[in-house]
Amino acid sequence: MNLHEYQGKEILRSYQIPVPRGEVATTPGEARAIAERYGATVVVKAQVLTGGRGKAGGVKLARTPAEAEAAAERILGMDIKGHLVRKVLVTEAAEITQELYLGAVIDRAGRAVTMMTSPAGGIDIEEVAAKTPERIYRVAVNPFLGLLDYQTRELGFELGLDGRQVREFTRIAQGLYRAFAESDASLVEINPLAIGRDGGLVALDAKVVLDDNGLFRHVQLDARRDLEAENPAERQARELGLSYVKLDGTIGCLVNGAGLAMATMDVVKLSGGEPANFLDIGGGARADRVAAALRIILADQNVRAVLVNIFGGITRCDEVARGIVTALQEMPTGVPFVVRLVGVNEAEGREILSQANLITATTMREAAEKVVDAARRQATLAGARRGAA
Amino acid sequence: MNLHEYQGKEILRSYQIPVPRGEVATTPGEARAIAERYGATVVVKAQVLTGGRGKAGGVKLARTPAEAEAAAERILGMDIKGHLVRKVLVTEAAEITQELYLGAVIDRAGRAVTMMTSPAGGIDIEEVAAKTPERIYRVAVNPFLGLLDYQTRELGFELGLDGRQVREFTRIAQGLYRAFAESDASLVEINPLAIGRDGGLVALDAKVVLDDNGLFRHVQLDARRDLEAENPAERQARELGLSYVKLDGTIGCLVNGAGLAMATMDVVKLSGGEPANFLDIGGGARADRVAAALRIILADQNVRAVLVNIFGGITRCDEVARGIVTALQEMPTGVPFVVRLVGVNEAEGREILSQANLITATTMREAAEKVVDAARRQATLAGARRGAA
Amino acid sequence: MSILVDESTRLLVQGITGREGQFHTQQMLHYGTTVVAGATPGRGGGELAGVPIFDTVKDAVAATHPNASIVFVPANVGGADPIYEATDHGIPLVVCISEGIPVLDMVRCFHYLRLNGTRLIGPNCPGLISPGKAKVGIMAGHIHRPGSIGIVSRSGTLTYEIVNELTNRGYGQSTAIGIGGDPIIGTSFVDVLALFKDDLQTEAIVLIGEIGGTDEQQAASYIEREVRKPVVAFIAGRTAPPGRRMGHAGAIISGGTGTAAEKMAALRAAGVHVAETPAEVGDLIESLGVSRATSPPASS
Amino acid sequence: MSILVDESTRLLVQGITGREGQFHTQQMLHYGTTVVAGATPGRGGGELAGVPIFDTVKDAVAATHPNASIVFVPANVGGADPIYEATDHGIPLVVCISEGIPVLDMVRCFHYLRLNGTRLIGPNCPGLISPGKAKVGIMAGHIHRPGSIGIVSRSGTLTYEIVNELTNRGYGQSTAIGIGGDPIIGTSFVDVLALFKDDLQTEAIVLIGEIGGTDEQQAASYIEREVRKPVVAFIAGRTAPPGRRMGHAGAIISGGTGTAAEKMAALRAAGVHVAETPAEVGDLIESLGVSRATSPPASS
Repeated sequence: MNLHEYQGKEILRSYQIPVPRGEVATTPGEARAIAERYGATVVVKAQVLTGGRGKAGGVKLARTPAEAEAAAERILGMDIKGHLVRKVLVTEAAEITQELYLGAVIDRAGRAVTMMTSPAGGIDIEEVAAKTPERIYRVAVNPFLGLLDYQTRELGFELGLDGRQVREFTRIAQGLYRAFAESDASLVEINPLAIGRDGGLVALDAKVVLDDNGLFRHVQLDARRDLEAENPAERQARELGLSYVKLDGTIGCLVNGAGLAMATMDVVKLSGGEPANFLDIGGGARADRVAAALRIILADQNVRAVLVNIFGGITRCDEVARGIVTALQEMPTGVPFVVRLVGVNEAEGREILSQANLITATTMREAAEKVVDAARRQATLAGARRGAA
Repeated sequence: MNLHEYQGKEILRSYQIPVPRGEVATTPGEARAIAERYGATVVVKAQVLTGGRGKAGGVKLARTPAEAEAAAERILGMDIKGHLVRKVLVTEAAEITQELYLGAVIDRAGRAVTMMTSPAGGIDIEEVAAKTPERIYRVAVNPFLGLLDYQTRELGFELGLDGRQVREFTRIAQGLYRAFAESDASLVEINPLAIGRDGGLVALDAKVVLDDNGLFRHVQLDARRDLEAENPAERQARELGLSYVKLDGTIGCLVNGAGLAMATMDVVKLSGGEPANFLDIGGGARADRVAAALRIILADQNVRAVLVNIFGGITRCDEVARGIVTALQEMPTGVPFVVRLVGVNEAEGREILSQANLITATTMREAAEKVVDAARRQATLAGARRGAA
Repeated sequence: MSILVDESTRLLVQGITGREGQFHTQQMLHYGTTVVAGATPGRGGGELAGVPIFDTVKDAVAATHPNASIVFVPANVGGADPIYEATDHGIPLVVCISEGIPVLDMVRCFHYLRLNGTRLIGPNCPGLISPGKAKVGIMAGHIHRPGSIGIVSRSGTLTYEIVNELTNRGYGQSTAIGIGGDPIIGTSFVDVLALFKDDLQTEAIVLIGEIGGTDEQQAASYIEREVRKPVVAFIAGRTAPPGRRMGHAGAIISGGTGTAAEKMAALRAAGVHVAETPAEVGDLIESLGVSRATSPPASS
Repeated sequence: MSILVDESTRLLVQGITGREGQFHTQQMLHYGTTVVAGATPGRGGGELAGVPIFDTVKDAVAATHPNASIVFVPANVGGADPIYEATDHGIPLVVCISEGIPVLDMVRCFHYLRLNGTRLIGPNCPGLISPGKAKVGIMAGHIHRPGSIGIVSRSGTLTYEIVNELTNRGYGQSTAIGIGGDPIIGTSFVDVLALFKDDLQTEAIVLIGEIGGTDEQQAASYIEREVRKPVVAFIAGRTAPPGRRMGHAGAIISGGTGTAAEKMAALRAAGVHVAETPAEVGDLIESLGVSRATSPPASS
């Protein structure tokens, strides 16, 4: 789960990490009022759950309340990489002399939390990693002891900070690590961690990604989820416990198991189609679950055909088939369905489906080719309809 | 540092451990008011930093507010093993069916925190350990993982609790362990942990001892220290950073180093005397420190003679000697002093002391014999004075 | 031979009385696995399908001496606790089916198990099966048959798909093992490859990977250095967009690394036969001339 | 021989710029100890008495390759952190002089060091000295002389008292080591006895214990089993009341255990010669016919 900058900064602040004061505005008037209250130059920043908002014009400096209002006016409602801007953060501008990077991530290969820092802050750390990897300093956090002060000091001196700054850096890094560990995060990043004119350190941005598996013990964090910023279909799927990721293609995919779902998408692509989504219905074959999944898929206007690919291991295929049929009865649609069922009671399952007048297939490749073909015919049909209209 | 029962219970409560409601009273009237507010049978309990208050009559059941007032009347002002009762805890009485023991201690040999529990609660756990050690169940807490739920479940089932109680026991044990770890305790004990009529668990007493070395990071706990309950001389010594323990003998001891101080006391005893105190002045030889230590020793009316035993390793003996002389000039006393100085510039030190008309000695044994003799003569003198008066 | 589980496996089921625990205990018994005990706090003294239930692993170990454990306790109830309970009581192989253990818990757990020498399969995995010998997992037994191919996978149903493909073509499995879809798992591809390479029954290895992390790349360099047996691989997620989690907690392309393309390239460079589709895994195995199963299919 | 420190010791001083660090660095240099580096964050690039100072242990290790470290960083500043810093950078011997490290920190630190194989002396200890070779500690060098007696103690000045007694009678020391007065310390009596028993220079061992804990009892049973050299012991605190901490954090009789009487009894039962007073330690050593020092006293 991704948090907005302003939410991330709230967390950092609660760990005594210096963050410039700032508040969220949802209207230009609110932005103006905040700037007036601060009586200082502010930055108006789009709050969207995607990167690259700076390049997209989503961050503006405002010297006066009027400028802040104008900036918010321009930014609110913007579309940044498919994300609608509904909130801006109005935050006091800081005069800075250098931008550092500081972050905590999970190092999968090392099975450890790694603290990373760089004197090349303010730009995407992945760019630094690609171009000048020697400018990134890392320490692995001991899984049993946590982050030790000496480790943060080593990072601080590698950055070239002086003694006083190293002490401040140590406090910030320890706060960041505690925020990471105590929130069950998978990423906490301050970029830039700026050095002000007075030599002090201040966090000018915050990126926090929480481990979804840890949310059950952080109810208060889970409650910060920005439902509006989520894709509605993805939100619905999440609430139903389905794994769903919307894509840009035309072939809806309904599969049991994440690996098989990815492989199904891959085979669709190999057969010349474009998957409209990733969707894993998980174990079990209950009709309501299948119906919910189909509803989400069919709500996508781009979908021209649907591929159902089920490997019934312990689950019986006839049950899955009945689930599909029931679901389609509840929710009639003109979109063609290609269904492939393999596993226990496969024959019975296929029999049930054939009565429902669905296209069936035996292999994944065959299913993929049939669904791509069906989608193409459907598109032609739609084109013809549009032509006729 | 020891905490009172009511302070320990506050900590337990903050870790969601069930504790009957209760409040502190310093007058019988307050005790009555609390009992009235509760409208229930209460227990009035002396708050003293020593054990055995039950046997001493410091715990009384009161069915009515009047009884509570009378009980407080009797308990407040009591002397329990040299501790004056200044506060009572008035707490709601619980109807119970069984008394368990639950505690966390440092196991020095195992270098671990150990959780201990026993179905034989309500009595001194050391008695249980001595008489029926098989009725104590223990688990060592993993130093890197903390107390694991399965460990507390094992203890719970060993106690013979049922599934629901084991879940409750697990919550309590985890809370107790967290209280222990997060307060830097060296002992946290619930005895008894009672089983109520409804089968639920409730902490009816709390004993918390904090690790003095950890207090620097627990300012809020350090502030709970009950200054009134401390021996005034010990409090003064602590505030000066001296290690001082008052004893019942007549020979004041002033020594540098804890081990040497204990050994000095032992040799005094072997020589037929009784040490009046343990006192380690620590490293260094500054006159103000020596003077403060002497002031504490001489404030003890039992002291008939003082033994100063200094091993000057890197510290120079002449400096120590000057410190003693200066201190005695600032604070003249009729109590005889025996001084033994060994180490660097020993001869110069002895020279300085001889001018100050102090008794000197070369070996510890000689010093001990001289001080015991001096004390005896001083006592005779005091007796003669009393006889004359 | 086969690896990790076989006829000598004596299994403890942790969380035996839950829905999943009950169902799969029966399935494993049906397959012929020796299930010696179950553990559920507060249910000690009972039994399930003839398997005695204990309150604690400690009691179960004392009474029944299991040498492997399978964990069905839900992650939001137990977290990694059942894994610690098993390892602290000396069980050398723990298979954790449960999904949803927080990654920071697994970081600590991983390193703790390394200290203790316990082997953990999973979490968030389907378990493993040595066909005809023992099933310690939730996969369908009937699609497997004893044979010469070792299978290791980060996935569940995708593995069944490929196993089914191979079985239908007459190839059996020495052991098929799902290592799990989480970012931090107890046993990696490399760990399993090290076992398969020395297993006499295993003639060829099928590796089923997916996007996210660098386990496949590490497997590639290990294969290049150490594995003389033929390896066929399939990597799922070529169409997955970066930054999105594809069902499995670990299936995410982050910072531009963990793509299917780089994994396939690394494996190819290490001499691994990389299939474009699950079905092609069967084609590649056929082309290698691996022995077909000689023993009859296991009873389902 | 001697144990743990000698002419080959290359010492790093952590917290070299503090009052204690400065003073004792000069004292150690004066005694002839090879002090190769100091570390104080923010003071890198400086020097003290010719010893280069680094910001971090990492830098000090890279530049000067120490094989031992002594810690003067106050406990309320660094806690156990300097110990971790030394061990994580591969220093095999760490001597922690600092007093006041919380016991729970030491519990973790103790077990961590066991995993890493680092030897920690202390905390809250005077350090150790191999007379004429190296002093890594805060004791007075001049009271020691090279010889055949190994000394191990939980105390500071009491040890000097006894060393002085022995030196005055003509007995030198192979190594004298103060293991510290805290409840949890890195190196126990048993650990040191194991070294002394195999040290060719050491003919007899003096063990100086005190009330609290059971380290002396464990030493007694170890001596009975393993140590063939004569051992003389003195236990301080026979007059200490139960439940009161006698200066040292570890010197407390709790729950009726940890008394001087039980320690003395255990040692006597193990064949140890137990002295009633510090001076009697000298008498007992004389009665054992141990070699007097042959080499001249070390320069102070």
